Amino acid sequence: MWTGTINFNNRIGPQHLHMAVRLSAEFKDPVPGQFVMIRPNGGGGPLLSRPLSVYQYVRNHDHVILELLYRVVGQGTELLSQLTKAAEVNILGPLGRGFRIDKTRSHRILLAGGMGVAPITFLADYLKGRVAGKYELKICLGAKSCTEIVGIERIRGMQGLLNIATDDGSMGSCGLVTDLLPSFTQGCDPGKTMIFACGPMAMLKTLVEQLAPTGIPCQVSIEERMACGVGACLGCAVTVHDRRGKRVQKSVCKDGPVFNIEDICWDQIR
Amino acid sequence: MWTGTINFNNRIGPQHLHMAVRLSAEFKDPVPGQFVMIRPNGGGGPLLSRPLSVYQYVRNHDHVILELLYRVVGQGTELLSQLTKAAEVNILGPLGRGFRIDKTRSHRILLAGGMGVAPITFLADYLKGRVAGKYELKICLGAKSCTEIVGIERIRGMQGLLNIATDDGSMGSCGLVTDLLPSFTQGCDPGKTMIFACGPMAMLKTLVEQLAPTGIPCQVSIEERMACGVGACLGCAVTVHDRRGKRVQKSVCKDGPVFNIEDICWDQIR
Amino acid sequence: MNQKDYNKQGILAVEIGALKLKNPVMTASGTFGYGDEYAPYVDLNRLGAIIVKGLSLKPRHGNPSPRIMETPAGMLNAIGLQNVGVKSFIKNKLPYLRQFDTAIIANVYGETIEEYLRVSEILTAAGGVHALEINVSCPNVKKGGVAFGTDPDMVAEVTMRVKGATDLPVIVKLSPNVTDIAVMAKAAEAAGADAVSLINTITGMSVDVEKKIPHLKNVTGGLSGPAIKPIALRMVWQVATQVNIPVIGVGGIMSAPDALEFLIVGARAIQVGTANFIDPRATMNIIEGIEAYMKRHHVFAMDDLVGSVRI
Amino acid sequence: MNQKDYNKQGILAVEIGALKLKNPVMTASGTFGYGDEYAPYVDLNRLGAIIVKGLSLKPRHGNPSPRIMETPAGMLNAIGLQNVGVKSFIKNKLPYLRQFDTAIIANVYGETIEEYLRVSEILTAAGGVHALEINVSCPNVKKGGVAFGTDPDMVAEVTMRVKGATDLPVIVKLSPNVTDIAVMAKAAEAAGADAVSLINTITGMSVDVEKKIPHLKNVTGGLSGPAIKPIALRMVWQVATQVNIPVIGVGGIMSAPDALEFLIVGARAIQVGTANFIDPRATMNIIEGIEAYMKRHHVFAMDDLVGSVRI
Ligand SMILES: Cc1cc2nc3c(=O)[nH]c(=O)nc-3n(C[C@H](O)[C@H](O)[C@H](O)COP(=O)(O)OP(=O)(O)OC[C@H]3O[C@@H](n4cnc5c(N)ncnc54)[C@H](O)[C@@H]3O)c2cc1C
Ligand SMILES: Cc1cc2nc3c(=O)[nH]c(=O)nc-3n(C[C@H](O)[C@H](O)[C@H](O)COP(=O)(O)OP(=O)(O)OC[C@H]3O[C@@H](n4cnc5c(N)ncnc54)[C@H](O)[C@@H]3O)c2cc1C
Ligand SMILES: Cc1cc2nc3c(=O)[nH]c(=O)nc-3n(C[C@H](O)[C@H](O)[C@H](O)COP(=O)(O)O)c2cc1C
Ligand SMILES: Cc1cc2nc3c(=O)[nH]c(=O)nc-3n(C[C@H](O)[C@H](O)[C@H](O)COP(=O)(O)O)c2cc1C
Ligand code: FES
Ligand code: FES
Repeated sequence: MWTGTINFNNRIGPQHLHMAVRLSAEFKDPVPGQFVMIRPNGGGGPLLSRPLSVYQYVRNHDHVILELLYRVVGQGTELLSQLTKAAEVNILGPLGRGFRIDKTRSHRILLAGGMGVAPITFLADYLKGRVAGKYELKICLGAKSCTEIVGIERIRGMQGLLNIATDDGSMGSCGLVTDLLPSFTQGCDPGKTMIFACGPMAMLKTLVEQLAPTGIPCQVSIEERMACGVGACLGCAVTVHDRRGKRVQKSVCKDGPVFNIEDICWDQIR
Repeated sequence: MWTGTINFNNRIGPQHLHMAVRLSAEFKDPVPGQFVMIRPNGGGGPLLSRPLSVYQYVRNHDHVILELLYRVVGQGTELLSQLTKAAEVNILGPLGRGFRIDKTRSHRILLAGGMGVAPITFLADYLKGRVAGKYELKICLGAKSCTEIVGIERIRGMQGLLNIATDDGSMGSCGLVTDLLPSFTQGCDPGKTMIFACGPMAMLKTLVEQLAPTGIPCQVSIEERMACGVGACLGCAVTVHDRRGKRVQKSVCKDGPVFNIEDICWDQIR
Repeated sequence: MNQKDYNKQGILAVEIGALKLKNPVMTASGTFGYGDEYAPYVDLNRLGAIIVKGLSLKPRHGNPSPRIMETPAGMLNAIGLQNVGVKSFIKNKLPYLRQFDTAIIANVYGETIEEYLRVSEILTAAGGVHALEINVSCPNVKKGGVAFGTDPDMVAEVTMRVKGATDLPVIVKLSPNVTDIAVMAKAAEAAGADAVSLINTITGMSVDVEKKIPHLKNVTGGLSGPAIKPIALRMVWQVATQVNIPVIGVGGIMSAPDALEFLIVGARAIQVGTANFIDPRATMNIIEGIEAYMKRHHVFAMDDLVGSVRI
Repeated sequence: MNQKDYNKQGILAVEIGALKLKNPVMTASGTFGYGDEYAPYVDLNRLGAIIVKGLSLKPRHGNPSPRIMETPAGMLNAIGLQNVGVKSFIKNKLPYLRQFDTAIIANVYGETIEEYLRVSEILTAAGGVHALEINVSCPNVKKGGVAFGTDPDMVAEVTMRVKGATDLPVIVKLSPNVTDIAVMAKAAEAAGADAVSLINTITGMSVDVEKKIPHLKNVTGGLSGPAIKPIALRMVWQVATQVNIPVIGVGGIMSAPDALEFLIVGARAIQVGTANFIDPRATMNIIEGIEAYMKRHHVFAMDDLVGSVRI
């Protein structure tokens, strides 16, 4: 459990904020897909911390800066949004298993719906730093409307990589982010491709259907309500097929949040 | 229920704060001894509002300024202490029955122990405005130590009226505020004198014993845990003798907080 | 409220047996005094019903102070049923309440079945009271209270005898301090209750660790407020699925969404208790919030909302 | 912990029957996994005892998600006793726990009395477990659980039979979803229990009003956290004044003052549950806080603290 200090906590969309937290240098380096449990320091407000993905991360000589991108949806995120510079937050993390990067798969397609942009942007940044010509990277972002396309400043720099879809066509192409996928997967070598996706369950379920016939592997980051974030409460269960095809319970917080898309028992997800 | 805006909320002692709240001009004028129920606006923190006495009150053309003086003793006052300028508070009030001023009693002795200084200062100010030579006013303040003698700037102006006692002798005379009393009551005419007191129960109980043989009337402002502040929950009961000497239950919030010292059944108070 | 007015009412109108209310929002007994305390803040005419503080045959002093203590998201109270007594209520409080176009429900408390009967008879004879709520569940009164509320036979007997003594609709208010509250509800139903209301407070305790004494002079008190809402909601759901008479939901309702949870699991009306202390206008906000929700969801009758949960 | 170490311990040392603990702070079953999850944050050697997640004979999948929901100052859970099964626990989890100088208590769950017996026997035979906590109270498992916990005869029978099958100290963990928890405690005591622990979670419910469905897939869940503390404290006080075996207090303990309330009303030890989720170091802070309090109050033995409330 760490106490961090808010560096900034800026509104960047109708309900969206971008927070930077300064933490002790002892904070471990997170990998893309990992998350933290966060709440305002000092009580009041909800009991439990809230899970938020790492959006950006910078290590300096005597401290680290952790950036988060979040949407206000309820009391927990509302209270976070009210914090101002110098306010303190409690942070547990980095937690969970992030995206696994297979060097032999040189064609990488990143797909983010809604707030999935947070971990996907971190991943894009991370992969870009390691691209060096021989890897191919495509990023697809989707949201309801242009005002909800947030936090893309950093990936905007990645010329030519970024593709946007909005439900109302107010930015990029009109439609769902999953509609963008076929043009990138068409003719690709499933053995050399990996898709990384994060977004609402409906989007992920569409992806399941889209990818089934293609044989392209995909890692998805999923969400579930969490209490502990470390695997102790078993509150965030997801049913997956184990290696022998048996259905077993896994904890999203500890065994995930990133899973192979084909391991998840999608019929169990409401 | 009013929403007020913090004008200032300054630390003035080790645990003491002075808060000014700007309220709608529709807020009714309080009399000394009345109180408000207050809590930070927007939830989080304790469920119930906290009772605080009016310390000062100014009516301007389009708004009023309500001032409070309080000591941080638990979670409720702690959260109030963290509010900064422009923060909002919920206020119910003015509530209760304040001190009753009898024009025929020209000799007035005000006694405050600890945070009793808040209503007693308001009363002093109020009486001073109406003094005009023919009334005599004495104010006695007591606290543990000089650092806890707070909020007296306004009465300091009342030259010669103010007497201070501290438990450790670090300011004024050494001892309890009730020790100051005999020098002011000695030889006074009980029929022309009125004592107004507010402070911890131990102080008020001492007062009961001191005054019993003198026949000097006294009004005391007492404290009890409150939920509603308006007489609806019956949570703040105090046993008093009614006019026929029968023991009846009264609500501190509605029938008080100011009572005649001889009406209260002190044996019922823990 | 007379039938004409009732018919003029909008989508919030609801019937609790013979009791017709303009909306399902009542004030819970003991949290709204005798109505006058909150009149400066609330338009009493807009309430579905006012339930007054529990009335006994003789005036009661209640418990010594301290009587209340705050707890996480809740409060403990051990008022001990302080009240003016039924006769003084009729003389000094009821005339004021009668002015309003709102159902007046008297909460009845007795230490013996005979006392319940007498209070009910006196209230019925007085006129101007629209229903009786029989409190078989006050956990703070040492004699009688708890035993009544935790024994289905006693609940049945009180209900039956009070029904025989009044022609007013009888609501039986149940205690949550039992293994299976549905058993109590069914006992009340079988004995002729027109409705049940639940829950009363849950017995709790709190200790001052510095002084090593209980915060309440009475040692234990009744827990109310948001803390108990999940328990109250579960009990209301259990009872609503097991009885056929109307169920009135109480416990931790602070806002319209809270009230809607109770209505959706099967409560035909709800009571607002502790919330009044925190915001005297809570009932008004809840009434407005329920109406706004119904319109947003295109639900135009309470019957279509009540019990609409999909399990 | 061996006797030598115990004797070296300070003022916090406490005995629960034959079980000797260096301090009265345990982790509550189901809130601390199998110990390893919190090892990065907590020095497991400093805990009085670790109580592991409830174990059944066969592995259990538990309930479908969503399994948890936050409520005011509390949370609902319907994990449904997901666990690896007693055999896998012994093979894969116990060796890790054995390294620590801390009492290991296995929480036992069965759908039948025979299952309780088998699990208890297997754990006893395995070695390295210092006591059994018999969960007769899990409200989320539809078969068995509730019936066991609300029927004193069943509680007595399970206790007696488990006592016959093990030489380990047996703690019976009681359900709060009953009219009189002291009746259950006395049944356990009479049947030979070495201690009772209380309370397990209180059954609650929460509804998504927009979707009109319960937030938990299981419909109801167990309420834990600060919201239930006043209820747990009252029950612990009731039981502690009515039985002679040690009482272990559980329910909403977040801080040292909370823990002290339980000790002062008569709990000989306490368990920390939901608080672990909010701050993994909660147990450490509580241990330090109790010690500081005792020194400040010049209390130098747990025996002088336990039950020191003045009523
Ligand atoms: C591993 C992980 C990473 C996440 N990363 C981000 C992120 O980077 N940015 C971001 O904006 N959000 C992220 N979320 C979602 C975020 O945790 C929830 O929006 C937040 O917990 C809501 O809290 P609240 O109190 O504001 O809302 P609540 O009042 O608790 O709930 C409001 C709504 O949000 C839903 N919700 C609540 N908690 C969760 C949850 N844990 N998972 C999914 N839905 C939930 C509820 O069902 C409800 O519809 C992440 C969730 C997980 C599990
Ligand atoms: C009519 C009235 C006027 C008051 N005016 C002032 C004032 O002007 N300035 C000021 O500093 N304080 C005043 N008080 C006391 C103030 O209300 C309490 O200090 C405050 O409610 C404590 O809240 P908390 O959450 O910080 O502490 P809590 O955690 O609730 O309690 C901390 C300690 O304060 C005591 N306490 C709590 N509530 C009350 C209460 N209502 N009355 C007496 N003791 C209490 C508790 O017993 C405990 O020892 C007044 C009280 C009343 C009834
Ligand atoms: C201060 C107080 C006094 C109460 N007095 C009574 C009473 O006289 N009769 C009764 O049936 N219930 C009484 N109750 C219980 C409430 O009517 C209600 O059932 C309970 O508080 C739960 O609702 P809430 O959480 O909305 O407060 C009282 C509750 C409180 C807090
Ligand atoms: C997520 C979760 C899982 C639990 N699992 C168990 C269990 O397996 N066996 C058991 O006896 N109690 C279980 N409990 C109950 C706790 O041990 C404890 O009795 C209860 O949560 C009250 O304490 P608290 O308020 O400190 O959490 C569980 C509680 C929670 C919150
Ligand atoms: S949140 Fe506790 S196990 Fe995942
Ligand atoms: S605080 Fe409710 S009656 Fe006084």
